Amino acid sequence: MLVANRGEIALRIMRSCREMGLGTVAVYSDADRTALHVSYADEAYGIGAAPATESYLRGGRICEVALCAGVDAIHPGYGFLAENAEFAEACAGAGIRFIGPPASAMRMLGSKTRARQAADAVGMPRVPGSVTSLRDVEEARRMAEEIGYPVMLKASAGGGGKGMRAVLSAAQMPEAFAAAASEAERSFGCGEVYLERLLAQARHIEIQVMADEHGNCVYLGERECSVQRRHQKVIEEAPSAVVGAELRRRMGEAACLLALSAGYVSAGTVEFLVDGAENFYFLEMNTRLQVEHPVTELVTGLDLVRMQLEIAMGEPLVVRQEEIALRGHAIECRIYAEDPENDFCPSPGRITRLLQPAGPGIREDCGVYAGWEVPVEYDPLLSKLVAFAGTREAAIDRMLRALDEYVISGIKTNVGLFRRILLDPEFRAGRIDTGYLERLLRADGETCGAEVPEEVVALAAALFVAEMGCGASAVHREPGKGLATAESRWSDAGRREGLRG
Amino acid sequence: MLVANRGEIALRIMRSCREMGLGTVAVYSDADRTALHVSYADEAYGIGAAPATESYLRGGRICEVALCAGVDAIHPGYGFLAENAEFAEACAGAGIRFIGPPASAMRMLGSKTRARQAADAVGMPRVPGSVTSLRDVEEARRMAEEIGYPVMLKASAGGGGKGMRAVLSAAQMPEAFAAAASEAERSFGCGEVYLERLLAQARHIEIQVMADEHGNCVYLGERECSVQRRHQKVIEEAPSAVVGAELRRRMGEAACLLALSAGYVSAGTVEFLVDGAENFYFLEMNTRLQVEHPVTELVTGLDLVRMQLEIAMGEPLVVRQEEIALRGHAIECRIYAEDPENDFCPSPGRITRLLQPAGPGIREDCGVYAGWEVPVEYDPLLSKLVAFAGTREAAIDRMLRALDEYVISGIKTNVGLFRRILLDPEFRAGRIDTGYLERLLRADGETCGAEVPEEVVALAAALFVAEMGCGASAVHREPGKGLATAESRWSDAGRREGLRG
Amino acid sequence: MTVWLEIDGRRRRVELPEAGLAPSRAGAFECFVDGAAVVVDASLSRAGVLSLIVAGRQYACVLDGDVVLVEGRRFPFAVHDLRELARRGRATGDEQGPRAVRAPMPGRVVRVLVAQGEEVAAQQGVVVIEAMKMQNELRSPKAGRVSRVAVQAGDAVAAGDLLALVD
Amino acid sequence: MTVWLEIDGRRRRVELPEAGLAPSRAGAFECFVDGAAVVVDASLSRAGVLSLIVAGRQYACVLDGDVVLVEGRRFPFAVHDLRELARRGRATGDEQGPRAVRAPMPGRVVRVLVAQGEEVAAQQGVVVIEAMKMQNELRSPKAGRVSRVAVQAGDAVAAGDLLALVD
Repeated sequence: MLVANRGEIALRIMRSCREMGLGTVAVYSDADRTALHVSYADEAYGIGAAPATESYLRGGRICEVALCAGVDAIHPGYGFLAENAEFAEACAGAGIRFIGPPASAMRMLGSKTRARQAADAVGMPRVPGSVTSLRDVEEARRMAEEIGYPVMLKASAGGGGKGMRAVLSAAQMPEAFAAAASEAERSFGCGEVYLERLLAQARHIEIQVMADEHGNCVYLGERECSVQRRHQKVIEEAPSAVVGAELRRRMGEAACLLALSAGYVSAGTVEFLVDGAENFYFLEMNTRLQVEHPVTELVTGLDLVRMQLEIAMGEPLVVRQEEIALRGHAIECRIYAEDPENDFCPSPGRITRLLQPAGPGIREDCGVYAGWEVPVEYDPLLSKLVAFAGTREAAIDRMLRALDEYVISGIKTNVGLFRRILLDPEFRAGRIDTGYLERLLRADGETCGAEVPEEVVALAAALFVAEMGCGASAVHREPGKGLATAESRWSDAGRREGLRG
Repeated sequence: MLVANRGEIALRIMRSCREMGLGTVAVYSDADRTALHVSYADEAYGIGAAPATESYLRGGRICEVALCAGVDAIHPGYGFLAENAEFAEACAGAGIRFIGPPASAMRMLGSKTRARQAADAVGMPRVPGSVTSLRDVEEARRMAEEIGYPVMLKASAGGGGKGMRAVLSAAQMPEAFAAAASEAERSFGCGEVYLERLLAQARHIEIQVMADEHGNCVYLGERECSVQRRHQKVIEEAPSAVVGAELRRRMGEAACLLALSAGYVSAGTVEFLVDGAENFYFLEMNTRLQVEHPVTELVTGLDLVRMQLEIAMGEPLVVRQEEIALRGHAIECRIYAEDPENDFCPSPGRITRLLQPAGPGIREDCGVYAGWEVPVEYDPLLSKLVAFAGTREAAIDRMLRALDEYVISGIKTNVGLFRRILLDPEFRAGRIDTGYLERLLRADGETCGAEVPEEVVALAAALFVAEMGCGASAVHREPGKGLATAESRWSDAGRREGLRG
Repeated sequence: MTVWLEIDGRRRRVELPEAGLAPSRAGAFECFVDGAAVVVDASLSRAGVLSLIVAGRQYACVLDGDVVLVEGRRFPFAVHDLRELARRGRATGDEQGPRAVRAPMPGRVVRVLVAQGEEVAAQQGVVVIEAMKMQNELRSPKAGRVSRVAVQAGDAVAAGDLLALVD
Repeated sequence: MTVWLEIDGRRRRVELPEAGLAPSRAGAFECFVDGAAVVVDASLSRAGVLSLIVAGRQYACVLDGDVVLVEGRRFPFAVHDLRELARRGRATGDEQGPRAVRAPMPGRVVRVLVAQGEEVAAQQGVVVIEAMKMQNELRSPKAGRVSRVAVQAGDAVAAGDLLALVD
């Protein structure tokens, strides 16, 4: 089994492979030779320079490696080549199984515009907007006038919030169109965009489906993904606080119908917007394993990667729809290397210390380690922290406890942001929609935290300066020599520690 | 909330306290000032010298600390004061809630001999043997003749395998009686022992019960604990491979009946021996939270510590018996600081490196960290590693995967032993009884592991010598200088690293 | 020994015992923060991880570069000697002068949004940088005139590189 | 540079390039194990954690004192120079002499099972030590006569302390 990915998801997939007794092959770019996914694999092959276009996006090179290593299958993870139908075909052509849907289903559902046509064909409600890509900004303007502003421009290929722009008025259209198209081109190698009405106050709720090669398709409940920033999911939950059994059944059955209509196989996610009146509107389908799949695993008790692999071996689904029961509540926080105090600017660099949470109800899918230098070339996702408990409230409190335990030094992370969200009364009441997080951030609230007496902070800092500076602390005992020396020695210690990790 | 314990269980309890918004107070001996449970607490108080008799067993001192810190309740964890009725009474006398059963129930069920009388009173089958403590070795011999050898001597107080001796013939009785009595005296401050028939080929299966103050009592399924060495549990599972719904109901209802007859409150465990014909025999009741409670938490989705705390606040049980459903399979490995290649001799010392497993289905309740010096004074339990998956086979394979990820350097551990057990066909087939592990160890099998070419081992060792020795590796570049220098430098690096952790 | 610190904009003087935190030392000792006595039981469990107990209250502290984390809250701090403080005192007079826009992280310049000589408002976008697949607009720290544009689209930049100067 | 090792009772000579594992070095290099060439891509991700790739196969290696863990298996090793090997050669002649029973860990002596002058069989119990709440019987490494008993019940012992000598 070759895993054509990196970071936490490569590790996640290899873990299930190991448990099933399948040998694992890693591929890595020059920036990733010391990455965790490489040292986890049975075999490992370099595939090129650090930029993804010269390594993880090189489908041809990866197929060559797969053939040379004699693997049976390739798992693409998410991102990179996961929704690239040409790559799936190249694998098939080389006699290697691609873990995912057939290229035909990927073409039909992976393109956002064609997926919207497919949704229309099975009578699934969708957000009003174009069902084909827009030729130019003129067509975009015309279509927007027709359905009414505000509208959302979206990349026809890809996902993950790339190539999306909200357009509130006709005046914003030219710039937004250019930006969305160029970001789509850069991210997916395809600059086509379409548009749809921007639904305010709606929730982003998605259905996980799993289909085998024998025509069986089940839905594994929903995920609530409304907490987003710049159209990127930040927190995901299962189940949603507002989805009852009946709505779940309706959405689930619609999702399965769409998947079956496209001859879909393997794991897939059908994304919906849901309004306050329990109406749901098809958004798009992600034809791959999703970043946030762990929350579904925790409430269903299933291993989605194992199911994908079993399906790829031709086995029928291990569960029938009526056997799938949801239990408890799971929340996932995406820990990113970014600086919430500096407009979420990416913060690559060396992790000097990593104290990770554990204990009851905590799962962490982490792709980094203390001493690892987070490269600048890739997505800044460091880790997915997931809390599971009997109720939503207990899961939130458990996640807060785990976040308190989490220390990542050397780089900036968004850990503090989660604390703020999880303590927010609106979030705790389940009153969230896709605009929730941007509103919270604009509110410019206080970062909460325990009260710490000022003299304790001063003492802690002084003791670190004294103790970390030099083993014998000889210099510090002579106040006459001045503390600049102490400071620089202390910096040295920090650097040494970073190197030793 | 004061936690009158140390190590992983103190941390486990404080985690649930934090999640419930309860402040935590740690107590620590001189050996534990830098222990994890101290730095996790909101408040911390030293209670004496390293030996448990001068710290963690000093109930009076702990009550004083509790009063001084103004806590509402004390959680005793397991071991130490957990089954000490006098301590429970002292807490009550001081107006502090003891998290556990009332002293009266503890006296009735915590003493093994009185518990056997209670079992007889509710008509619960038990292993033949004495229902009172033995006055002397003469009475022991007489009783043993009556029920027939082999017999098992057991401490009337306490648990955890302490003060137990198998006696195969009358000739062994004097030495075994003295050893059991002295170990019981040392471990529990009470040298009384009783005896019962030693059942061969039986399984140790226990029922978790939970009772509130309103007369409700539920059973949370069973745990299979047959994998034991020297009467100490090594691996626990839930559910048992041989317990079906009907046997579970029978054992569960019997356990609840016993608990209710004693006015039991809080978490408790009723231990049984189960023979091949699905007959079960009462062994004893543990009137506390059990080491292996996490496997029950994973298959039931409940938080047993939270339930204990809610019960102590006077709340009724959150679940009714019919709502308790078991899902999947959980296995726990008790990671000990002991050397399996040297007769499981304890291996205290400094942990120089700790690489911990994580990812899907893995929970770790760990009480140590890299840099921590495992003290010689206490139980050598470092961590409880728990794997959860849909089936027993998948859980075993998941645990094997997690054990492969686990690296503990600086001290010896029993991690390799678990690999051997989990790969053993007998264990995988579920054919285990309380004699299983001793048989496996006598079989003197090969430690399994991946084949590693000899030249790779040589290369790895040589590269460590070259790279860890000195930053610039100047010395190594001059073969004339000899490698003794290299070796000592490398040792220095190891020591430095140990100190830096 | 005495350590001079600046935390949250306030200067602090902390007097510690000469002996340091020997691993073998047990129990509490006396320190002075700005002259006021504090009895603390301090223990360094690992390099950069400190447990302080003051009047029974336990504080877990972690060192992260020039920040100390106490109970999960971040407190940036600086160590000073008196000469440096004096230098800083002089330096504050210059804050009305030119201000630099620097790259906060390594990345690639996607667009330059201003031209040399252009007037800009405070917080107006100056340069867009892409790093880790995200575009980030870097803004002018003050209103003024762009006296220099140091990069152009496509340039690779390292953290701290000068992008533009605003007078 | 050349490193002489002893692993699993076998002596090994490993020749490494002079340059060492610079973090910036990419790709594979050639080494010699007992004169045979091996092409290896080696990378030290952290102190004591090494990833080796030989012919595509990846080996995760961790250093634990005088043991190297490769793929979870433990390989004790020793570093030698030729002089030490020579010394060891001479020392082997003494192995028929007195053998010590030493405490493998710190603890307390519970019982002494033999008296000075007593004849013991190989693997016969000599001293019982309690540590971490467990009793452990320490056995004679050989058949012979107890020439010395160095402890008595109740004594505290440190790891490596002499308990008894068997001639």
